[in-house]
Amino acid sequence: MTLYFYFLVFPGLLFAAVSGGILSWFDRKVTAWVQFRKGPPFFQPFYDFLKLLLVKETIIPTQGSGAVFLMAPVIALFGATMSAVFILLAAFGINTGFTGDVIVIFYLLNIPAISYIIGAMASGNPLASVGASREIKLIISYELTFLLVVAAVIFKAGMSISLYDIIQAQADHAFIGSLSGIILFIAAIFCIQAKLGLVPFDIAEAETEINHGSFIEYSGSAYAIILLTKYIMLFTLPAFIVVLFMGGLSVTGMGVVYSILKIIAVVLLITLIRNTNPRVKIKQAMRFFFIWMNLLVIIAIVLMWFGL
Amino acid sequence: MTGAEVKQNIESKWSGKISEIGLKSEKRLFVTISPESLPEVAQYLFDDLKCRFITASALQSKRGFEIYYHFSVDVIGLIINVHVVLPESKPEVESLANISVATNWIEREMHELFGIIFLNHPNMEKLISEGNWEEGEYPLRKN
Amino acid sequence: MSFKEHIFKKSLWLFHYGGASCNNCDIEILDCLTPRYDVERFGIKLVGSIRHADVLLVTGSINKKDKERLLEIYKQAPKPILVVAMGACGCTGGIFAEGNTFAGPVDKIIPVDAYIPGCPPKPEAILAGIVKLVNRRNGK
Amino acid sequence: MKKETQKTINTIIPIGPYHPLQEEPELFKLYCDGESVKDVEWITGYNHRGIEKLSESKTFDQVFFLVERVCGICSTSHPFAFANCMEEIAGVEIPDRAKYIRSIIGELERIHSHLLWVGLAGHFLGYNTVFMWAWKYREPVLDLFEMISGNRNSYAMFKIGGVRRDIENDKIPRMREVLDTVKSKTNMLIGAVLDDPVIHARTKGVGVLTKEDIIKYGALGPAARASGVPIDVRRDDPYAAYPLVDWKVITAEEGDVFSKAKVRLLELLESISIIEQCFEGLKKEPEGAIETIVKEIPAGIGTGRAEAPRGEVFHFVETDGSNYPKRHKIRAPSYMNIPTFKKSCVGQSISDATIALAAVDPCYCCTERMGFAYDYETKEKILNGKDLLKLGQVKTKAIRAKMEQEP
Repeated sequence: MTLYFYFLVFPGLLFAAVSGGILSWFDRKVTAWVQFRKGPPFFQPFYDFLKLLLVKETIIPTQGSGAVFLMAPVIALFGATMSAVFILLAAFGINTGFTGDVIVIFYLLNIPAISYIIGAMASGNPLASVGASREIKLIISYELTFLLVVAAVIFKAGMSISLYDIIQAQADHAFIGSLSGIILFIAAIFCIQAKLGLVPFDIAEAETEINHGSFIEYSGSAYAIILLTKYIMLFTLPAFIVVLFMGGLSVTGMGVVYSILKIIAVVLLITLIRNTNPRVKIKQAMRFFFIWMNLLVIIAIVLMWFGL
Repeated sequence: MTGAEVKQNIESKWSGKISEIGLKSEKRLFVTISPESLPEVAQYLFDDLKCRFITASALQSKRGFEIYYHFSVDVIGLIINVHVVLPESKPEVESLANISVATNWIEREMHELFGIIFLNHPNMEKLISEGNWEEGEYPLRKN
Repeated sequence: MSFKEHIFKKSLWLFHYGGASCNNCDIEILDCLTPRYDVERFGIKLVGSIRHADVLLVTGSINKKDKERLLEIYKQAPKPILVVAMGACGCTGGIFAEGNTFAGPVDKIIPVDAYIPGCPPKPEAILAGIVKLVNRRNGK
Repeated sequence: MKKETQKTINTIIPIGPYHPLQEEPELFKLYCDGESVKDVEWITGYNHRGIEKLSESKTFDQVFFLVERVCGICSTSHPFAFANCMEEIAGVEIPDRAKYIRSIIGELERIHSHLLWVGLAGHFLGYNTVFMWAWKYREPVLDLFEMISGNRNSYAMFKIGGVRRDIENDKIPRMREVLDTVKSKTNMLIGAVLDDPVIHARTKGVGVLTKEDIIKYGALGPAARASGVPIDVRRDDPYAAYPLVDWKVITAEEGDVFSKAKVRLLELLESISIIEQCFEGLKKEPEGAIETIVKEIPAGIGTGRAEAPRGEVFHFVETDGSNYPKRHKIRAPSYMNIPTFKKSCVGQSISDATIALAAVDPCYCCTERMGFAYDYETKEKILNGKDLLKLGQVKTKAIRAKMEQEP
């Protein structure tokens, strides 16, 4: 029974979705604040989600294949929840004894992006296929950097590939303290920015160019599930960064306040990046990741090798 | 060079073909020429006087279809209006689109609204009338 | 039913359909998003795809070529959809009513829920119109 | 499309007709090969209102209200050109105070139109903060318009022989104060926008128009000035108060989206200084002397033009002595600027094509008062405009039918 509890309620679907919603509200509020606006009310993300789920009808385009079109958001949701569970279990200090979970998490985090592509291709709308092709290019570009960052952290934590050990290794000093840790942190932030599809790298669903790119044909409950996946990802990815660099979260007394502050700090950073620069072209994004980010991570690894 | 000098040059160059020429004000020159000599005059205005093509206005009057081609000599702010009269029965004139791409669209528009035929126009395609009014209809005609 | 109404009221996503307009109304719609009027406080957002839309905001007089597109867009919108005819041109065709390509005001083409007159209607008028539209919902 | 090239051009990306990028209905068909645009087809007609035919059924006084609604953002340049044209036919000289008021309204509109464009350009690039800031600083200018003329956009200030309402001298301090805030904010915007490295990356070298292109296509306004062609009706064929005020024409050389933005932003500052000089002029003139009575309009032909925010607006009117124009031809600036898309968009990637389309600040409803379509070179059409549009949506009709059966 505790398995269902873990997956569906505590670190899983419900908890991640609610905290993701709150973070998404925080993100929109900060954006509005930066633009001298008042911003949406607190429950706005939940209103949007519920409205799409309950009130609106779903239209399945016949041009593409309906089944795959509807399955894609569900797979995305499944991937996001699974990654949320694994990350948060370790983050809250519950030793699951599952040693290789960093590798598993790394692949689970990819499932939402890939299922968006499948969904977009299945919708048969030319704009969606352009969005999907851009999403593929984006994945290729930031995936290598993300892999290098995770590898560097594993290397830093004494070659252990269990998230729990990584957190224990940071007990005395968090990885972000060291010089290489900071560089890795910066690279990780940009990877998250691309993975979440936020502005500098939101080319796939560039709202103004190919309106909502891959999600153009989604409506009603299908789009509600995608929105839910986005909320969960907005919570799990910063949590993953906090675990890798800032020594995980803790549920005891004062620790709770610290962990909340850590996650909010990461989300704030992402939002400010989102608001201070325009969208880059797909070519520039790929060059940015292939050359600059990989270079940065390699420098960090070399520094780490020297023990910095 | 002033408006009067431009009038002199044009008058001397095409004395035969000009039926009427007049400086309405320092910055407005009106020239009426025969339809056949239109491409030649336009070529001269584009190349020698470095005119910029503003637009062309077509209208229907008792004398038939009249077209004013407006050229602007920006340096001195002069507008040269080349005026051409086409008989109502056969409203045809040589197209200027081969000389300057700027005239391509205005001629297609005039064709659509007045039914004036522009000979060997590169792509005399349908205008917005595709959804708004039928082929043979010419909304701005006075009949 | 009232819970669904409440939810629908709190999160309206606008899709803007510009007919043959002088784009004064279109600019006023964008004005509503700017800091001074900021419709996001009411949970109202401008979306790019008709699939995500709740409110179809029609501006400008509809000419014959627009008519088919308007019907097409209206069919594609997921129900329930609210239609708002905006500006004098949207409501009655305004100054372009006698034009040779005018194809009738919006309510002759698709059922309209709310009218926002004015040329261009001030952003305050647009907000008032949407608030009235939303409050009237529970009547229907 | 030629048969053999159809294989290379596979995806047709219809941007529009109801695309959030533009606030007006235009259908751009970008024929692209992967991400790069091979050709642009531009189908319009959605905005056509037959204004020229309507104008023939209106008296000269009513034509001002019709002509004002040709385009919302440059809603004073059309009456400006029409007034110049009618005054040329009637041979009327308007009092200096009316000249100053006309120039003030014209320049205020240039300010709010350029600020609007800077905001929209930021929005197209995905840089929504610039959009929000630019439009936030544009609001006080619209408040000024409301104070002077009672409406935010269609001001109904113009009349044959002068202006309908006076700008009293006691309003001037309030206007000066608003203009100072706009000036400081514009300087901040210039700093924020023009020095931002990412904006440089997105706009430098994009949608380039060389000097020859501008002359070949007869392009106008800021788009021409950004490529080094210094044409400006206010200086070449001066009207209203522009000869009484000293100012300079801003030009740039590269002709890409970045220089178009630079020209527009610097023109903003130029407009502010023009308005301030007009304030001085207003103080000297007696209050109330804002029009000369025009008894009747003789038969004749007139050509009037004015410098709208997007370029030269041209009006041609033929009168037959009655109270109605016999023929009224309107040519908006975007009519000449839009064909340059062929040159500036082909070869770009899709995301560049959108910003290149927007860089010329095309105002479709200006162009559309008569409307035109530009077609691909070949004569024979594989699918005409309607079919192509239906292609994307025929599937949804089938679904609609299927959805209706199930309750």
